[in-house]
Amino acid sequence: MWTGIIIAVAVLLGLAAVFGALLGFAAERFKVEGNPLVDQIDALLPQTQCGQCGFPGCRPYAEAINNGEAINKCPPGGEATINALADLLDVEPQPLDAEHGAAQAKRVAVIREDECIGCTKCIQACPVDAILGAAKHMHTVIESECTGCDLCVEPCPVDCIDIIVIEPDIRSWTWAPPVVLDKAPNEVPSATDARVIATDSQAETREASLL
Amino acid sequence: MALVQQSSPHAHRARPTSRVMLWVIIAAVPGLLAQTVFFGWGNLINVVWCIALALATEAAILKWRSKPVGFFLKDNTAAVTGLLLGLSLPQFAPWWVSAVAVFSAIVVAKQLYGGLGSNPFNPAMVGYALVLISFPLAMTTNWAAPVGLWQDAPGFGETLSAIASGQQTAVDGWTMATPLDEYKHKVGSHTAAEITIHPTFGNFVARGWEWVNAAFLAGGLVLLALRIISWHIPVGFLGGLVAMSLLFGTNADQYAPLSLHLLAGGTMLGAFFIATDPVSAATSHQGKLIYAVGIGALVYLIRSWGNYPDAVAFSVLLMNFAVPFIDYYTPPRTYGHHKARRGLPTRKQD
Amino acid sequence: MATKTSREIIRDGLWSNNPALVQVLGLCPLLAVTSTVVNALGLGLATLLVLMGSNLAVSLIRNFVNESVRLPAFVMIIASFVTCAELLMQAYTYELYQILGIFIPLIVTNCAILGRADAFASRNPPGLALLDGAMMGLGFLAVLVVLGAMRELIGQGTLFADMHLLLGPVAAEWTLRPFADYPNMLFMMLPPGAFMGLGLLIALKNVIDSRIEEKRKAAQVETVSAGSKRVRVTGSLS
Amino acid sequence: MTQLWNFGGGVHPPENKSQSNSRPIRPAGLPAKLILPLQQHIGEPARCIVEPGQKVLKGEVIAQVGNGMGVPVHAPTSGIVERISLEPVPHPSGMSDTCVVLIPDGEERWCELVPQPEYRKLERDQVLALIRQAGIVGLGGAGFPTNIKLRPSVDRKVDTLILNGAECEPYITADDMTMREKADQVMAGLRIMAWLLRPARVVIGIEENKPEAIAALRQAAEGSKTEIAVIPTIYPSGGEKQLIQILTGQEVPSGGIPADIGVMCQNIGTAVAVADAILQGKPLISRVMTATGEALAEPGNFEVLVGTPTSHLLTCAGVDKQRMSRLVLGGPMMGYTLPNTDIPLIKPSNCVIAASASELPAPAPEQPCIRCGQCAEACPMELLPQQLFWHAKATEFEKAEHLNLFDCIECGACSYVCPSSIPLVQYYRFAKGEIRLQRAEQQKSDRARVRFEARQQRLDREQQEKDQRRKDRALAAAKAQEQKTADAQTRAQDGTVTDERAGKSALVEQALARKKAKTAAASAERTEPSTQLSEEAAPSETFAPENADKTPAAETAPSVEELEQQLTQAQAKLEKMQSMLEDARSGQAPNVDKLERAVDKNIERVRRAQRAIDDAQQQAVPANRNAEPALSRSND
Amino acid sequence: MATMAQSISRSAIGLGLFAVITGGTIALTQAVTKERIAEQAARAEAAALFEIIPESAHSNDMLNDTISLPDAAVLNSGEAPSAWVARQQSDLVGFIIPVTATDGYSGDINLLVGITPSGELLGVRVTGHHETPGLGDRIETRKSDWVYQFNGHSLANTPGKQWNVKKNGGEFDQFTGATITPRAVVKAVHKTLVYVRKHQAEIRQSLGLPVERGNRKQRNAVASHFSEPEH
Amino acid sequence: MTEYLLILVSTILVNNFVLVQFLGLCPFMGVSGKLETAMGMSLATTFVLTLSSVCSYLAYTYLLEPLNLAFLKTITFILVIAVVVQFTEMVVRKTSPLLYRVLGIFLPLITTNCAVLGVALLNLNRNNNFVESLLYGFGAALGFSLVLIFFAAMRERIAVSDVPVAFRGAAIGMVTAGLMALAFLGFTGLVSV
Ligand SMILES: Cc1cc2nc3c(=O)[nH]c(=O)nc-3n(C[C@H](O)[C@H](O)[C@H](O)COP(=O)(O)O)c2cc1C
Ligand SMILES: Cc1cc2nc3c(=O)[nH]c(=O)nc-3n(C[C@H](O)[C@H](O)[C@H](O)COP(=O)(O)O)c2cc1C
Ligand SMILES: Cc1cc2nc3c(=O)[nH]c(=O)nc-3n(C[C@H](O)[C@H](O)[C@H](O)COP(=O)(O)O)c2cc1C
Ligand SMILES: Cc1cc2nc3c(=O)[nH]c(=O)nc-3n(C[C@H](O)[C@H](O)[C@H](O)CO)c2cc1C
Ligand code: SF4
Ligand code: SF4
Ligand code: SF4
Ligand code: SF4
Ligand code: FES
Repeated sequence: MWTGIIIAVAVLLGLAAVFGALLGFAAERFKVEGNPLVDQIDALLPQTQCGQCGFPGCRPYAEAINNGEAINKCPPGGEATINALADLLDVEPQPLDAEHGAAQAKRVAVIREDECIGCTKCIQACPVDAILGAAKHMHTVIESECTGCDLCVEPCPVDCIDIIVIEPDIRSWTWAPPVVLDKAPNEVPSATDARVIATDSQAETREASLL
Repeated sequence: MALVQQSSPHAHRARPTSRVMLWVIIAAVPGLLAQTVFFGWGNLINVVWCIALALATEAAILKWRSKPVGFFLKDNTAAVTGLLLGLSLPQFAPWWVSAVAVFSAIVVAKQLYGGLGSNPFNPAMVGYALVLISFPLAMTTNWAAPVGLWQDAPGFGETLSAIASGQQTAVDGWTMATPLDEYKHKVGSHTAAEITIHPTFGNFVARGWEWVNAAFLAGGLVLLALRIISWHIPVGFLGGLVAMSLLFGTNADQYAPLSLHLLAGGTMLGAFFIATDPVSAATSHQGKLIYAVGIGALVYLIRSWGNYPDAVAFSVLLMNFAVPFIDYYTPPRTYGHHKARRGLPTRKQD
Repeated sequence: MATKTSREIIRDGLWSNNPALVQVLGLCPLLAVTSTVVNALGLGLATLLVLMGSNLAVSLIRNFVNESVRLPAFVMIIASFVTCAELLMQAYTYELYQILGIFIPLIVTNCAILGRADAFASRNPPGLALLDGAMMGLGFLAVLVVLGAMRELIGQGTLFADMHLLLGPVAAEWTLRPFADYPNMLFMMLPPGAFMGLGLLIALKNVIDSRIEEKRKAAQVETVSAGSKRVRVTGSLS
Repeated sequence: MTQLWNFGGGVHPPENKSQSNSRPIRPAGLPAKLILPLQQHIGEPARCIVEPGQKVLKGEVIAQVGNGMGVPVHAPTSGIVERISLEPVPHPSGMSDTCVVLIPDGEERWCELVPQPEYRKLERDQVLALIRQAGIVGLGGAGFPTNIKLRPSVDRKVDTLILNGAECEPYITADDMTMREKADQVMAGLRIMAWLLRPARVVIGIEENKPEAIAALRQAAEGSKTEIAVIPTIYPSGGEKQLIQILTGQEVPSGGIPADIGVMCQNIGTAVAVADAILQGKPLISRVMTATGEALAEPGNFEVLVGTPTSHLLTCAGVDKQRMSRLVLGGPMMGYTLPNTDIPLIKPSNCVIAASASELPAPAPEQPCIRCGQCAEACPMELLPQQLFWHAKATEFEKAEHLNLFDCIECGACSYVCPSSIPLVQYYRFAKGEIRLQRAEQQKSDRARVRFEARQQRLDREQQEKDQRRKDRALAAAKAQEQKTADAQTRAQDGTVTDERAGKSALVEQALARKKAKTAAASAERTEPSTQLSEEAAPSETFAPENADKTPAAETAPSVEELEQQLTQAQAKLEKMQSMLEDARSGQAPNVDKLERAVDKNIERVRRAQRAIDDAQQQAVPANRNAEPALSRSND
Repeated sequence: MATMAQSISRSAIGLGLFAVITGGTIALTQAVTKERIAEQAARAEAAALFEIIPESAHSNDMLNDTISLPDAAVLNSGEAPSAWVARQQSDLVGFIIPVTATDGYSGDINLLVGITPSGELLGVRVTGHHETPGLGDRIETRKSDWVYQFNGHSLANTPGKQWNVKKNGGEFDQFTGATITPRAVVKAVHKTLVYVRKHQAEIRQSLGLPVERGNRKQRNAVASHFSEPEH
Repeated sequence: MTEYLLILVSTILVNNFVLVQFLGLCPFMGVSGKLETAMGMSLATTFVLTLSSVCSYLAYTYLLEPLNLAFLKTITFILVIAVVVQFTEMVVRKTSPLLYRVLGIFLPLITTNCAVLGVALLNLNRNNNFVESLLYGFGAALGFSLVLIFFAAMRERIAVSDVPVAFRGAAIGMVTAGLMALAFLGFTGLVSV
């Protein structure tokens, strides 16, 4: 009986030692560092740099996600970003974490120029250098570069910065998706939904001043 | 006065889904009639029972999912599913076999996936396959013998009570092995001549079955003419079957002859009514051909070497399974492109 | 990782992180051997024992393994437990062992076990690890048995048939036949029935969870305040 | 006989053309006012060059080309500019855009016109400039500036010029009637375009359901090399890409334009407009439009001034308001509904359908797609409409794009045949819009990332430099200190022992003074003294979030602390403002009043913050969170 | 390179250590349970045999009392099949032959056929098959009593034509819906009986019986063929 | 030759590892959310499964059997598999980042894929020789890949359907797998092995 056991142990020991050595060799020989995933995650974040996620900027959050942080903490990105991240990381999308703020419409900062005292505080606060101006001179926001992060609002001593929602105009307008009537009647979204322009499924009618 | 606001187009061709489905039902009538003429009342009773049950089940499940019941019932698709089950189940299948089939077709195969349009598998065939493997006894012994071979032919009332009695097997003498079954079990040990002595083969190909198949073929041609189905699927299906048959030889002592493959069992019903189920079939022309040829080949394969004498249900399900994949790789070539873009969009990598 | 309380471990294993219903792991034995209660119970018990043993062992040695051989080491521990279980079953419930076939040795690759070893036992003290193993094992066992009962009942119209294979002659008479004259629904005994049965169980759990969640929501008022976790990325006020 | 090819797909909707093509083209006359949108074309809006109250002549330019691609807008009649304002314009969104509103004076006084019947003697570029000055855009659909289209880039030679007389949409007969009645003008315009492009082949494609137009054009084209190709009646044979395929067998590459394969396609109406512009010098101020539909007593074609309100045209055609349930601008396949009849008709508008409820009934509600493939059969672009639909509906835009969503020409053939009456085209439009938005956002966020990283680098660099400077200075100071200590020591050694203590305190005092001076000097580098603190704190804070927020404890921490922090911040702000104000006052700076206002505001803010703290302290600890919104409101 | 060597040795030793512990555990368990397992396996194997010839009906160690059969290809039961012999004291009770029916509905059906020395069936059992559950599986005793009807039949009391299912004009019941499976079993059993009659002489010889009844010399069983079945 | 072909047909279709034999289900359910990943997983599994089938065969035939250590087979096989997997992962990671992106992340999952150990054990049960072991492993992997890829494509479609909430995710996946298994029952009897 004991010889059997000893043979068994010896064989297994031999195998294990060989395999262990192999793995030890490989661990050393094929060592790699770095992770390209962070870049991919970062590319999906909106780069608003607003810190609402609880991280100082998008990249730190990207790194945190790579280390297992939840993906639902970026309000500016909203659902679209969460879905994109979920897709990339192959996890279930979660609803936006309300503790970090709610998803908002696209916004920009506007400086009320006659009130601006030229203190340059906002310039220092803007993470993307979207504010132009020199000391003691009126400042302006470059609208196309502003991410709407509202970090400049707080530091302004005279509160002359407004964050305004970008209203769609005729040139930025896009079609809304049709409304589908396959829910029970009480679940049908109301036809007065602002995004609904016209649908085939629900002939929405508008008052018209005829002639 | 208010003006209607709507996105284009403002004109629509008037052939709604419900009408399409109605046409499918109408086109199946010749086949049903032929079945009734050649195999008695069984199919008719089954069809009525299955349709009623299908509608009731669909209504119940829609209610449970809090969907508008009337709106969806009116599309007639549940009726088509019930109809096709009724047409394909054995004539003397006990009522509960049909019920299980209808229930699994409507609930499991259709509504669990979101109802009309979303089901990846053909509901009727799911129901059929499920009862076939669940109740092999009831599903293999209840085929009616063709009219003329009945000893003591059952009338409508007797058929109805046989079905309603719920017995797993019908009265001996009313039933008979189907030609495919018979051939399958004797081929190899018997010669073709010996096999076809059996009365189920009749004088031509397969007594009764040949006419039923012809009737379904006729109905299918109507659907083709109405452009409710496109030619790719029936042609692919039958083409695949014929090609396999020619490939493996026409020696009737070894393999069932082509005529039997084409005119017995559910071949025509399958080719024109079942494989063509638009929801679970492939999308593009090329995809449809691949899908249908696959079904035809599998039918031959399983009929010749597998355990199941008629393989339409399994073949259809197997190819349904491949459909999403086929669809990814057979998009049509779009105007202005050199070749079709196959597969998935590659993720943008920067 | 914050250590979990035993309460959480119990709840996790049995319900909220159930290996079969939530993690959807260990599916092969789960589906393959659940055609009857007795098979399910047999494999479930074996898995439970192995899980407890391996969790305990891994937790004990958790500070001594080096990274490159971690996985093989864990796997070896599990494999040794499994082999012991296999040998014991062969010795004491031979018929059952034959029915369960290769799924006994395949406990080794039950992802749930290695998963627990790696995710929990290797980071927690032995006591908790043992508890976790027990709870995960019980959760798995429970699903196995429920699925087994469901399939046995629908598939062949019996419950607790052939229990003597596991529990000895006393159990030979335990078979229940709730329906007289039941036409066996073979589908349930075959692979498709296994998949669908589990699908049904998972859906059932979802339904229950959402009910509980609704109740909880109704009882609880919203306390998070939007945006409370913001961090400044630039500048500061002074 | 011209060789014809087929294109895939296509549908045969009922034509409904006889209602409007049985009457000759009638003038629609002068409406009470004309509304002229500044943008009636693809490109940038034109720049308005008139003022309210200004009198303008017929044909006078009232808006010049803006800074992008575009064409001018002309006054369609003489009159007075009433206002320049946002008015609803013909657009699927039903939104408003800037328009010039013109009140006609009824005199119809033309400005001076310069006909160029001898255009062949001019440079090509001159002729193109005339076309542009005449405000001509494509009248067949998109409204693309014709002069740009007629000047293909050097590497693309146009071999085939196609005149699109297909008019495949039901109801519309504007081109049909134009061809019948103005065949000579059509040919004249075609000749001008042919002269500009020098194509090897000139074809006019006309659907076979317009025999009169075919006859008229055949007659007018007698003797020229122009081919009159009679093409089968199938929608959308008039689509540029389809027509090109029918007439040449070639396909316009995806994402490209017809010029890429040496083809150009122009509309009948465009040809007439070109002829008028060159031969008579008339700008594009009116066009032929079809007014049809069951709600009209006398449907037909009208010569309509650009900017005419729809109501005017409808009145001309004898509208029965009660019967009208839907007003479509364009054809029933591609047109869009108008919300009211005030909306003006513009250059690319070719048809108004005042439909009764039975004529264009509301479709059944959308049902699920049954993948029947009818749509794919109908699609002239050979797309997979149902797949596009599934992806668009599921907002899987990447996949929709992969299946060539952007090749869809929105012809509506798929929706037309769909048995489940799915508004497919709307889904595609939605998806296209979203994709464009996403692209724009992606671009913007990429830019933001670059800017953010650049800023971080800059800050780091500055910080390093500053650190370096400080180190240098510290080093220097230390050296000096050493020197001093050494000096002091030597002095102490030299001096009396009683002096030692005094010497030491003197040293300390000196050091303090130096430090003060240094701080002052450093802050002088910046605009204001206290900035330095924040500046120096910034980098460390940038990556170390306020620890109170990071630790779990912060979640439960009483918000009184936060409030206090807010208060100190507000106080700090206030102090700073006050000091700035004093500075400004002493310096007689111009922004004194601004600063006064700011100081007042900050005093108020401090008070509010104080109040909020008091409130918060009174309440129980859990309630503190609720105080927070009040505070953030106080920031307004 | 030092790290490499270190890494190698560390891993090797670490894994080796585990190997010793785990290997030891397994080997120990195996050593402890070995005998019981062998016994269990043997008993399981024997269960079917004992159903045909119960333990009360014989006294020898039937499992180890086997004879090899001549020319057994007809039985399709493996390369060198051997039959188990049951004896009560010195009387020969019967022997059990493993047989395979190849023409089942799907795949082979493995049978054990027990025969008395006089060629009468002691019993038939199915040990393995792939027939359709619910249809063909009624050849199992767990599912139906069908196989018991063979008991007592012999070539003598059942003429050749009767060795078929009733449907084909034979003696034996088929079951509803499945004729192929029972026919295959009946055929195989019949074939076995025919085989035994044909090879009577050899079998008697290897049983240690005189070709002419009389010589009852005991012979040691040929036990070596029996091997533990793979699981 | 036909014999080998039959092994392939049998393992790919008739006795499909996933749908009929219940092996490798965890990755089958877990990595089938996206077609792209499913393809990566298939490649990785095919490689490992074939390799470890052969390696285990060799280890058993030339080590365990001669030494009469059959009872060590489970632990030996799993050790072989773990090492093959881990070694492959390390090598791929280092040498081909591209390949690693496609397969790398799936490799660790394969250790706990029952199919891999299952193949090793079934090779013994079936007394497969070397070539048969190779083919058996390869066929099993092909069968696994086939259903995994089809299943992934199907799940992408299901993901956009209006599935009742309780069934979203794993539950409907199970039902679908069940229906697929139902379809695969059609192959029974095709090859009697
Ligand atoms: C966005 C856009 C860009 C275009 N760019 C050019 C161009 O560069 N050169 C050109 O000759 N035509 C150009 N075209 C005109 C098209 O080739 C086409 O003739 C015109 O859009 C009329 O098409 P439709 O009415 O069928 O939509 C452009 C059209 C669009 C919509
Ligand atoms: C579906 C579809 C149908 C069209 N039908 C016509 C038509 O019947 N007649 C026409 O002149 N243009 C039609 N167009 C517009 C042409 O594609 C093309 O833009 C026009 O002929 C170019 O000429 P233009 O630049 O002079 O407008 C259609 C466009 C689409 C997308
Ligand atoms: C799915 C299926 C499974 C079957 N399984 C069996 C079986 O296990 N055994 C059998 O004898 N016949 C089986 N059959 C064959 C049929 O029941 C066949 O009709 C019958 O055996 C012929 O018998 P008959 O001569 O009594 O009609 C099966 C048939 C089907 C369709
Ligand atoms: C040509 C055609 C064939 C059909 N075939 C089937 C079928 O085989 N099985 C079925 O359940 N429904 C069939 N239907 C009905 C319908 O498509 C089916 O119920 C959907 O699969 C339900 O989502 C068919 C419909 C059409 C138009
Ligand atoms: S919340 Fe979003 S946008 Fe703001 S910093 Fe975090 S990741 Fe960037
Ligand atoms: S201007 Fe203000 S809102 Fe805009 S990006 Fe800069 S800090 Fe953010
Ligand atoms: S026509 Fe409509 S129902 Fe048919 S496939 Fe296209 S979108 Fe679906
Ligand atoms: S609208 Fe687009 S998808 Fe539909 S038929 Fe026209 S081109 Fe095809
Ligand atoms: S249990 Fe088989 S792969 Fe997980």
